[in-house]
Amino acid sequence: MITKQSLEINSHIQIAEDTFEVVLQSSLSKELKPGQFVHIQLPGHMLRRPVSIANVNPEAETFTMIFKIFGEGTRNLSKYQAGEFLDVILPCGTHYPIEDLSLEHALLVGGGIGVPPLYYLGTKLKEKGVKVTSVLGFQSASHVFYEEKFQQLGETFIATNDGTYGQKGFVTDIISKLDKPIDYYFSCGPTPMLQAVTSQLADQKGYISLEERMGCGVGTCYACVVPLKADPSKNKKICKDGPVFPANEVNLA
Amino acid sequence: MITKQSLEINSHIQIAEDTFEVVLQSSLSKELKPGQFVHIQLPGHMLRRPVSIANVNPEAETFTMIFKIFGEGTRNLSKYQAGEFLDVILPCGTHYPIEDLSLEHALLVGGGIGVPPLYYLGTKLKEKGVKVTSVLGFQSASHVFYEEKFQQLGETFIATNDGTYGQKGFVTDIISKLDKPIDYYFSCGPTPMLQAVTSQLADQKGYISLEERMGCGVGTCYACVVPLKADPSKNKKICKDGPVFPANEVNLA
Amino acid sequence: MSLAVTLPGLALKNPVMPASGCFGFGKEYSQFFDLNELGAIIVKAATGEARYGNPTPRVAETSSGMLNAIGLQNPGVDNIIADELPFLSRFDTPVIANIAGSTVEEYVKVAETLNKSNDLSAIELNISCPNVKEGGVQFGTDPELAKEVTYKVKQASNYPVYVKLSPNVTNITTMAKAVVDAGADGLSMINTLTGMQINLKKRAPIIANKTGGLSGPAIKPVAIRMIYEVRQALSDIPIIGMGGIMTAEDVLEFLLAGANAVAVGTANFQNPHACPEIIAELPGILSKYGFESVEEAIGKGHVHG
Amino acid sequence: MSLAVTLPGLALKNPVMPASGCFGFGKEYSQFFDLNELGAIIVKAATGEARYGNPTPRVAETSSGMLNAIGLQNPGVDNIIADELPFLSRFDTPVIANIAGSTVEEYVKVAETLNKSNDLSAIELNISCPNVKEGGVQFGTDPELAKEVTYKVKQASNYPVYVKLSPNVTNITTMAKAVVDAGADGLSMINTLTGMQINLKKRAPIIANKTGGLSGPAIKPVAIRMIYEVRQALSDIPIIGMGGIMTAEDVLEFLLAGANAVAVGTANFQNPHACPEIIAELPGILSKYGFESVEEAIGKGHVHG
Ligand SMILES: Cc1cc2nc3c(=O)[nH]c(=O)nc-3n(C[C@H](O)[C@H](O)[C@H](O)COP(=O)(O)OP(=O)(O)OC[C@H]3O[C@@H](n4cnc5c(N)ncnc54)[C@H](O)[C@@H]3O)c2cc1C
Ligand SMILES: Cc1cc2nc3c(=O)[nH]c(=O)nc-3n(C[C@H](O)[C@H](O)[C@H](O)COP(=O)(O)OP(=O)(O)OC[C@H]3O[C@@H](n4cnc5c(N)ncnc54)[C@H](O)[C@@H]3O)c2cc1C
Ligand SMILES: Cc1cc2nc3c(=O)[nH]c(=O)nc-3n(C[C@H](O)[C@H](O)[C@H](O)COP(=O)(O)O)c2cc1C
Ligand SMILES: Cc1cc2nc3c(=O)[nH]c(=O)nc-3n(C[C@H](O)[C@H](O)[C@H](O)COP(=O)(O)O)c2cc1C
Ligand code: FES
Ligand code: FES
Repeated sequence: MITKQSLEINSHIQIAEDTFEVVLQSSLSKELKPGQFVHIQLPGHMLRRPVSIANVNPEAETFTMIFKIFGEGTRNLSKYQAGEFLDVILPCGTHYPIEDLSLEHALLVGGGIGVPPLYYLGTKLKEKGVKVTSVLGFQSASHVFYEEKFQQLGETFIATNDGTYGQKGFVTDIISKLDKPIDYYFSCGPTPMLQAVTSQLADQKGYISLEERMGCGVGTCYACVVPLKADPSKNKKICKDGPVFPANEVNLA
Repeated sequence: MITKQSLEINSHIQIAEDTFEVVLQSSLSKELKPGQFVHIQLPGHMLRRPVSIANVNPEAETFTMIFKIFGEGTRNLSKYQAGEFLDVILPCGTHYPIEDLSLEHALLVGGGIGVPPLYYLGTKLKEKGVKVTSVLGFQSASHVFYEEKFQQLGETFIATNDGTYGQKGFVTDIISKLDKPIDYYFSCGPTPMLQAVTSQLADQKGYISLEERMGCGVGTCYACVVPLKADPSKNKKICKDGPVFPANEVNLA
Repeated sequence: MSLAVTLPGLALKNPVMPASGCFGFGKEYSQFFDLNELGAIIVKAATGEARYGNPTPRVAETSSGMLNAIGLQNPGVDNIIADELPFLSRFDTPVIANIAGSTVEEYVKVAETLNKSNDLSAIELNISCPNVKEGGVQFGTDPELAKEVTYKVKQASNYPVYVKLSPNVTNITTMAKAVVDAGADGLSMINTLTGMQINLKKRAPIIANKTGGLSGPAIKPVAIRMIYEVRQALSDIPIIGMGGIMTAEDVLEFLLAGANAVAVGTANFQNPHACPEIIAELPGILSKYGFESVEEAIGKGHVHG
Repeated sequence: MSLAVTLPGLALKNPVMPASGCFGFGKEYSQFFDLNELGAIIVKAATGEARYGNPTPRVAETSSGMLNAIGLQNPGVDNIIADELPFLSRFDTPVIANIAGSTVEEYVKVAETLNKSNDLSAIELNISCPNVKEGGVQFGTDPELAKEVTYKVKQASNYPVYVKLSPNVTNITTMAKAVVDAGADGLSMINTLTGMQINLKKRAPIIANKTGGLSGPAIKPVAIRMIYEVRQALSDIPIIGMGGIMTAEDVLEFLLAGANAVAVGTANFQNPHACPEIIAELPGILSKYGFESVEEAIGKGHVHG
């Protein structure tokens, strides 16, 4: 059940340019599913900040999140240290419904801060024996993180916008050269990337995870909606009905 | 000259109920005079907080201030620790003009958070060879501070509102029993106390130090005025023309 | 220490209720605490038909506040009666419907339709929603229109009608008097101040609707001033006060200004436990400042002269 | 990177100036930095005779803001010309006088008297001071009165006249159009929002005047919205924007909304170096967001449709 907890920071380290990995202690850790997010209160900020769950350690009762400094809130978050506490609402939102899918080979497509939730998803897929191929996009070499960890899950390709690492260009450039038969793709990243990926993979089944500015984060305020493809006069709440949606359900335009 | 400095806290200790003594390192310390105050910025607060200078150590280039938790700003200030920094405007305001006075015996009358500036004044008077008698009022025993330090300056009488320490009652109850010939009195404390003291000592010469809610603290905003006795249609700025005024100059009513 | 307050149609066990639009229809926050703890619940605005609302982004953060331009998204009054209100009827907490519309006819239709529900105690007539293109805000800024819609809704409704005032007016007392003349049972104030924030990177307003409603502690001084002014002019009208309440001290400040009860909006987003925590702290705060009941504090911040 | 902006009567080396009432007549802050760094200086309001102002307390702190009710304390226009303005004439920084009054005649008299000074570049006509009982605010909320006082001051003054608008109105564009029709050379916006804070212990408003003007970051979204709206309606009128500016990013936000220059008020109290620090950071912020000059950014936050 969704709860507000004060969580101790077990570790807080920088893993790439402007990018931090935070491990939090929570009794709810084992209930957290890939694709879900937590909603974090930061002193001096009116609204909470949504951050995805990047991994879970059920034995230690910890979970990991990875964030990049974007504005004042994430800058504030970057200054925390191990031993300090964060006020967090969790778990928020829906998850990638992998338990219900018949899957042999999954393609993970992540861009920037969309990469973290896919890592947790990948570990769960691997546990299930699913073959995982990952295509990850970053701004430049200094922003790349978790490459080795993804490689432990399966074949991993990196693209950087400026070509300072991996392939120069976008994740779609890599995907177009992949000719592996996949059952489902799972994608998370900036909306332009999701638009490109969903149209590139239009005849594949897949799930995407969306971002939108949020108020409550729990489904009461209607801040975070996305129109439905079938009927754009209807919409769903990203914080509650999402952030994970079947790729063909929502209208990204 | 008035300046904004970022000052390191050398020590920060609690000395009585809700009451803290803070020693700050500043190159300007030796220029600070008794009666002057500093104007402190606290994160999350729009306006600075004025606090009097309670002592100076010119060799160490430090000065002391003493404050009591009153609202959110002083509560925030109470949480600082040695080694942290405070953003301070200093020195602010006028001082007790003891260099210009012919003085043999001075009476110090302080109430609550009006006591601190009188301590620094007392040390300066003693340096000059002036005899010092102090009458200090506090809420109750647990709020009393600096009694021994004042005793080292001269005879010291304590009143508490509830009689839990010293004499029960107000500073004026003690003053009425003093029959020492004094040249000048110097008083600082809540306005009702200053009203009582100035009327009780109406035929004595004296200086009082006033408090008012401040904006700028440097004389630009006209927030902190006090009307003049001679012509209540005129006023002076407490932050710049004060906080120290000749007792008969300003209208406390 | 009695927290109880009685207002037209509302016997409140305490004066604290979530504000409209900041609590949905209660389901989500019922996961966090027992809704029986609340004085009342004001639900999200209802319009005649389902509304999609505005494009996103719909919210932005400001200093001590937020902007929103949800645009009255709601499933429509019929669905609200059928699907949302029954859930709330299981709690021993009065429910106030918030009604909105683009035309007087729509307001009246919503009010009439709500008569069918047995799950309500009062209606909050939202004439002040700044985030819908047609209608909404004009009703809240023109005393004659405000009078007309209040009068007609009052005629149509079986429930006491609290009219929710917009702060975006030159003279709040004129607006208050207009709706009270037209029969309002009470006032609800304030709605949001119209504001804007510009995204420097995108060189465009952050909110897709361009302007949004400013709420949160930033606007509290405006809310307190307006309630104080209206209470000076209208000594008996019940007022539900809101705008930036975060703590039990804030509640007391609203009571002193003249509010009879209060609503908590934006604070819920920051802390889903905001309402029950404020309610739990209220008795201590009241007695700290020398009051023995909520009723005793109402209007006590007024000085004369 | 050019920070220069040219407005009627004002060739500014940069667009940042302290706001009226938040910088006195410059002397105190000249201890902190060289006033030559400023784009211009707007001094404290001048009235016909010396004014004592309101009783204290005159200020209170709010969430991300402050309330003030100074009540136009000033030594009177003659003393300002004789004692205050000459000090500022030694700097290579244009000075803008801010004029206030209780009657149209007083405004006109102050404007005429200021013609005698050679130390000025422009006049800011404060029709919006909410803290004086008679006059002041009505001029700022009634378009006809605003028109009249603007017209007469414009006739009387040798200087370009910037009319300072009150945000406490239902329709800011109506007010802007009224004063522009009457000949205003530019607009200055916004003045403070009327607010109140109640002292729980004393059970009375903190500010002795009861209400005060709310300034600081709390009101920035309202300022941005109003400037944006006025810029949409009046594409050419020079606007000096203000309300909650604390950083160079804030300045850029005001420029994007349509301000040609900006004034910094409350921030000076928190940081006496606020203006020069903002000016120093402005070139970096402009280039970070892709602008090569201040002029280029003006109005660029507008989107169509
Ligand atoms: C479901 C979800 C999961 C996310 N997971 C991650 C993650 O794992 N790692 C990570 O680094 N970031 C993640 N984000 C994005 C992250 O929430 C934003 O980068 C962050 O809110 C920016 O806050 P700020 O204070 O730094 O920026 P500011 O621009 O100062 O924030 C101002 C306001 O805008 C909102 N906002 C700004 N950008 C975004 C955005 N992209 N999405 C949502 N709200 C935004 C903020 O929440 C805040 O309310 C996620 C967003 C969502 C919706
Ligand atoms: C010249 C001068 C010297 C002072 N010296 C001392 C001292 O040495 N030790 C000490 O403990 N206190 C001193 N004070 C009082 C101290 O400034 C206030 O207690 C403090 O500002 C309260 O802030 P707060 O945030 O805790 O209270 P809040 O009530 O939350 O403050 C809200 C606002 O009111 C103002 N305010 C509230 N009370 C006062 C007050 N009594 N005087 C001025 N402003 C007030 C605050 O500065 C702030 O702007 C002095 C005040 C002045 C004017
Ligand atoms: C996201 C959001 C949605 C709102 N929706 C409504 C609404 O549907 N009807 C209404 O009358 N007020 C609505 N309001 C206004 C609030 O009910 C309240 O009047 C305002 O936010 C001020 O209170 P606060 O500062 O405590 O939030 C909404 C406010 C917010 C922040
Ligand atoms: C203490 C104080 C005094 C002010 N005095 C005046 C004044 O004399 N004339 C005037 O036009 N505006 C006056 N103002 C309004 C400011 O010039 C400015 O319009 C307003 O504060 C908003 O800007 P800010 O948020 O940067 O402070 C005053 C504001 C403050 C805070
Ligand atoms: S953020 Fe409130 S409904 Fe999604
Ligand atoms: S606090 Fe500004 S003049 Fe004294």
